[in-house]
Amino acid sequence: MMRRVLIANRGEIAVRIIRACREMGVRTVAVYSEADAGAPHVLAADDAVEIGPAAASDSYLKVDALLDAARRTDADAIHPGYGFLSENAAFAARVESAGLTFIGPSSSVIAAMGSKTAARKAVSAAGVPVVPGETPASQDLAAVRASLGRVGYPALLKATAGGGGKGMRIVRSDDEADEAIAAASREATRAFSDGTVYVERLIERPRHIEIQVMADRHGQTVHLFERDCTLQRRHQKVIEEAPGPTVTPAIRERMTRAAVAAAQAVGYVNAGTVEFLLSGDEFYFLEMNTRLQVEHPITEEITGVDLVRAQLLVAAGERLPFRQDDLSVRGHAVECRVYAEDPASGFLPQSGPLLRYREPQGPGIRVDAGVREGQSIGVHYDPMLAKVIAYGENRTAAFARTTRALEDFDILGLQHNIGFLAALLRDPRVVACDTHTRFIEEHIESFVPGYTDEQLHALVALAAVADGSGDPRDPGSGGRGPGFDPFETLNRGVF
Amino acid sequence: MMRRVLIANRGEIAVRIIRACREMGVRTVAVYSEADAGAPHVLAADDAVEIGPAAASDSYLKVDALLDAARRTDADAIHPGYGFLSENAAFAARVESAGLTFIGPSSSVIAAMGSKTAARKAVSAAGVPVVPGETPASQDLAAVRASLGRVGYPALLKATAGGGGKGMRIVRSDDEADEAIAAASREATRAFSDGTVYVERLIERPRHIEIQVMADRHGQTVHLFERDCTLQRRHQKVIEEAPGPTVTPAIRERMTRAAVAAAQAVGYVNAGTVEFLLSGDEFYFLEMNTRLQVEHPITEEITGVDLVRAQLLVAAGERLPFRQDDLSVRGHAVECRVYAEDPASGFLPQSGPLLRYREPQGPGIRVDAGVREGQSIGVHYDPMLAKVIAYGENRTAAFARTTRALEDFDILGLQHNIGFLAALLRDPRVVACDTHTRFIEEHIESFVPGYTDEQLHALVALAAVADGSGDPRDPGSGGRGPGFDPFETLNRGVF
Amino acid sequence: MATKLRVTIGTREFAASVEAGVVTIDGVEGTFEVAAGADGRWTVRQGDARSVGAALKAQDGTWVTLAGITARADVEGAGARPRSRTSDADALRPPMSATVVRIHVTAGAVVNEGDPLLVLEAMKMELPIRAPRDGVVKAVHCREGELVQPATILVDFE
Amino acid sequence: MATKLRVTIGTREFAASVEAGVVTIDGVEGTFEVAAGADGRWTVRQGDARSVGAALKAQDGTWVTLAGITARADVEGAGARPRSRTSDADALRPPMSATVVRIHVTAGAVVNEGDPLLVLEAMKMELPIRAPRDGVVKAVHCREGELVQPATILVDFE
Repeated sequence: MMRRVLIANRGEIAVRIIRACREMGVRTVAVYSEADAGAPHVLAADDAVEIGPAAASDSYLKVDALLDAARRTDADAIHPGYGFLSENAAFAARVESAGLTFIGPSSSVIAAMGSKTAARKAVSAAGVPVVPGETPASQDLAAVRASLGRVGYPALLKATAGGGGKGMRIVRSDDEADEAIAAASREATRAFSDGTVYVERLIERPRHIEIQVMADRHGQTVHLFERDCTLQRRHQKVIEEAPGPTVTPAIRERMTRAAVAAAQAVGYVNAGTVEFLLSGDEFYFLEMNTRLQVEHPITEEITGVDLVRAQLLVAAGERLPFRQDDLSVRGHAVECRVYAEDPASGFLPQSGPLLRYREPQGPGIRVDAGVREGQSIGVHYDPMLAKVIAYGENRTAAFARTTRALEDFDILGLQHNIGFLAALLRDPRVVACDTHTRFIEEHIESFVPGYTDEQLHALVALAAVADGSGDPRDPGSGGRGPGFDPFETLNRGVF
Repeated sequence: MMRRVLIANRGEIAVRIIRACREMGVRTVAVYSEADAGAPHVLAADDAVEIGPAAASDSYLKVDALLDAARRTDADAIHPGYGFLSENAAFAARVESAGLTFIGPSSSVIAAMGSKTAARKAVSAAGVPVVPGETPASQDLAAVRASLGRVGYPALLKATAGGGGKGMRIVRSDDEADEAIAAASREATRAFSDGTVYVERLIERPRHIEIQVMADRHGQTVHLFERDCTLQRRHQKVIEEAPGPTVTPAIRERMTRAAVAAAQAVGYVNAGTVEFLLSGDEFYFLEMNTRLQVEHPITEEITGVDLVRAQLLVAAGERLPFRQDDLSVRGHAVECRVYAEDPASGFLPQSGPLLRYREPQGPGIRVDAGVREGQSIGVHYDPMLAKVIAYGENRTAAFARTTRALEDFDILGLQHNIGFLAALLRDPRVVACDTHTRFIEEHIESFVPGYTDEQLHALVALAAVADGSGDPRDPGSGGRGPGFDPFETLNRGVF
Repeated sequence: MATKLRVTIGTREFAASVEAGVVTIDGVEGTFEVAAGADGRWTVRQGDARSVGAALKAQDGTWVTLAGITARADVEGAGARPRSRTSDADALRPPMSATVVRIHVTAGAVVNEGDPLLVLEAMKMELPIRAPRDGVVKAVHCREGELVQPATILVDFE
Repeated sequence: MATKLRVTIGTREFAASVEAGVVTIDGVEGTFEVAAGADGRWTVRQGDARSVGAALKAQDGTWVTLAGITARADVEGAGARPRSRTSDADALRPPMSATVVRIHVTAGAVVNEGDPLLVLEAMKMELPIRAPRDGVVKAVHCREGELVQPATILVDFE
């Protein structure tokens, strides 16, 4: 086992990794930018090294500073977390050549999966379905029609040169083909001076389903079932759940087999995620993430496995602590990403002090966070405050528990998206899985602002009473000091 | 389903039950004594009714006040929690005759299991093993020897009239019998003016193993495996774990079958626990607890079942949401009971304010508590502050996580038993299961005071620096108010 | 006498008045009973329903949260010093350090509430700045590519 | 100059001195480096090992916790007002409201540290009160069956 792991990350994932290390008797080194002195991950570790100014490019993304911190603290391994340098093959290579253990796949595998085209080619060769698509051999009508026939309907014509929807046409049958090809080509020529079109199968109302895989250096590759991350906003996952509520045993069997095949095709080692689009019974490879995912906790909740612990064991050269047959799904888990953002103004990130920050508690509720009361949320990093994770015996129980947890989350000092998350969870279409990856964008008015008139009235009533200065009920007058009388009576606030 | 449940309890179990109700859409009514105004369970509920002065006999044990509170708040069910009136058959009967649902077994079953003799008789008739014992037909030497022969060696001679160890003799073989009988009888006569002895099999170095059962009104009775509660101090459980680390599949099979038979023998409905002593391969019925146990969370962690939710469903007349085949054990769970007590002075209960109270957090860690920072812990009720519950993939991982959680529990303002709990968890005999129900008493010097010289030195160092008044590092100077600068730098305290 | 409040949830503002337990917002009334609990918590009761929230007086007003919704309130005459980012409804400022990536309007433009005025980029995300209400753009004080700070006025608006 | 501290863990008391990072208790020394973190947390480093604790100054001294162990310290000259329950080492008081169930000593009794002096009952548990050190019982101020309060002196001790 490693002696001392440097965590090249910050926030909740750094805290989560540090906890796993401590529970395994492995020492930890936190790194932090100037803006993060005093942050929870800094105090959670055995050691902490400042690596530069607030800007990530000058600190958390600075390979030399990270390697220097590892050298100075005698660390023998680096865990990259997610984001930052976690999928940077050059960083992994630098870690490897410094003689340290990179807790993740090898730099060559990261590089192979980092190129979308190369990844598609590799997994396709292993029999994993990818979205059918081709550039017609020539751009004349007959050749494009032939491509459409091979790719299958409904299809999408896209300008090879383009983007932003220009030159894009949906084709649902042979009958529509000629007109659509002409229009797409015309539009593409006008917009990009290049009429070349690419033909791709249109995946309608897809769900985003991803398979967690885990492989050791001894030839064992297992999957840990799927997560459904269909609820996205601008390609950012918002709420994830596991297992996939629409994934039948037959689909699960095929998808997990495909994911393991994809991992084995590239000689994958450590934790990874194979992302698919699922539409009806068909699924298509999207990409492989060669790192721990933000949403890994829901897999931990339904399988009972500690994925970070498994990552450390594998990185140390040990065998996976479980075989495929040991793994099973129990119950249902949901994760909500709580952001400092204002849903009512286009999800504008918010900054400010966490004047009050109290996490929800109770059986089956887990909050992974890297912030604390009193901390100021700045502008330098991702505005995610916490992940609320809830386990329940079934999907209904898990949703109810998640909603309860969101209601019990007390955050004062900045705006957040909890009301938006709660509105999503109670939406009948979300409950019925009548959703797809663009569902939030298409129905955003159902979830924003995320509070009712009654709630607004109640907030005003509370504010009017709580504001009364000099009032014995005023919680601002230092109710938390040592001299505080703990048994204030419930002072009826007639106002 | 019930509309509104009154929880006739306080503290962590009231909070836990309220959360389960909220997640099922059931409204809740808290009751509280004068001393508990402002306590967490009061604020957690939809409604709260004060029921009397601090003394439990004037409040939480006052049946009329509880029924009156239920009537006034239009509650249609009462959950008794554990302790207080939870095993009081007369209370259950009053609840029933008031037309309310008692969330537990019927008053007649509580009464039947409340009498140790009647319970022993009932379960024994159902084939459940009880500790062999009898009062000899006459007290002459031959009759007592005959009883000893039937009961089996090693045996215990006890004064029928007595207690406190007087007149008690261990007999290991026929050879020792005559002398022991004479001595026991003589001592009993001297102490109690009654020389009558009772003969019982001596259960040596027993482990306390209990089986969680759950039954509905539709004839289904299931078990949820065992808990090992061997680590006790003065018959108070201290640390519990599940599954039982020494329980083999064969023993589990026999014990769970016995527990289900015991429950069925008395027509048991709702949650209950059948307690056994296990010694070698043999086990003996101790008693049945006709209520939720303090340590129910570890069963929830390893089975994925919410026991309070199941209690509510059963009380509402629904079927159990699982069958025996749906239930299985995954991983390992540990519960530690954190008390306000001073291990170094005979576990003297402590009172005082919780100047700082921060619970440990992280994957697999659950803290069930009914206290909060700023609250004063008084003298009126049980001094349990919180239960630290940890789940791990296996026993080693669960122990490591529990230890980490205990180390991360910050309590200032009164003395507690966390060091004692941590010392128990790292004791090699505890790790190796080389323990029995009197293990803590026999080896108390191994676990008290529960801190090392190094820890004492470090505490002194911290105190010397943290005390410096007017010092920028002084955390007492109001670091928690709204004006607090959240990013204090890590001020090296050279002193 | 009625207490007048200006309540802010994110970028939305509401004018409210409270008198004898009756809250009025845009002519709609609701009746509440509020009680202080321990530890900064408060219970708010409306008819049969009770919920528990938290409140805290801060420099920029009174912050309240209830059932996962957070708002900030300025009470008339309470002397709260609003934070600069919301100090002047006619001067739009960025919520954080950001880069101006696109400007959609010029001085004199007549815009409707919600119309995009400009787009900032921070934390790798685009942040559209929209018109807070119907009105006229008086002046634009930034240019594309400029790094702006929370104190910078982006657009004057009337 | 060395700082003198009296450290209490439950009923145990230790005299300690700290000077230039060196802690001495009963002649045993240890060297530490202490640093303030945020939110009332502190890191304590000894050689290669770092642990994080919390500290708080209260009316009855400075409370500290580290790795699950909690202690209270009175620093000489710091002006901390000890709580009545520990105010006078020569006057034993009950830690809480309790009933005196047994008294083992009478005035004049010579006792050794740890000898049982009397037994209280509270919360359905028996609480033995033991001699804090070798000494002589000067006076017993309670009788069996009496309900005593934290302020009551049970036994004077010298």
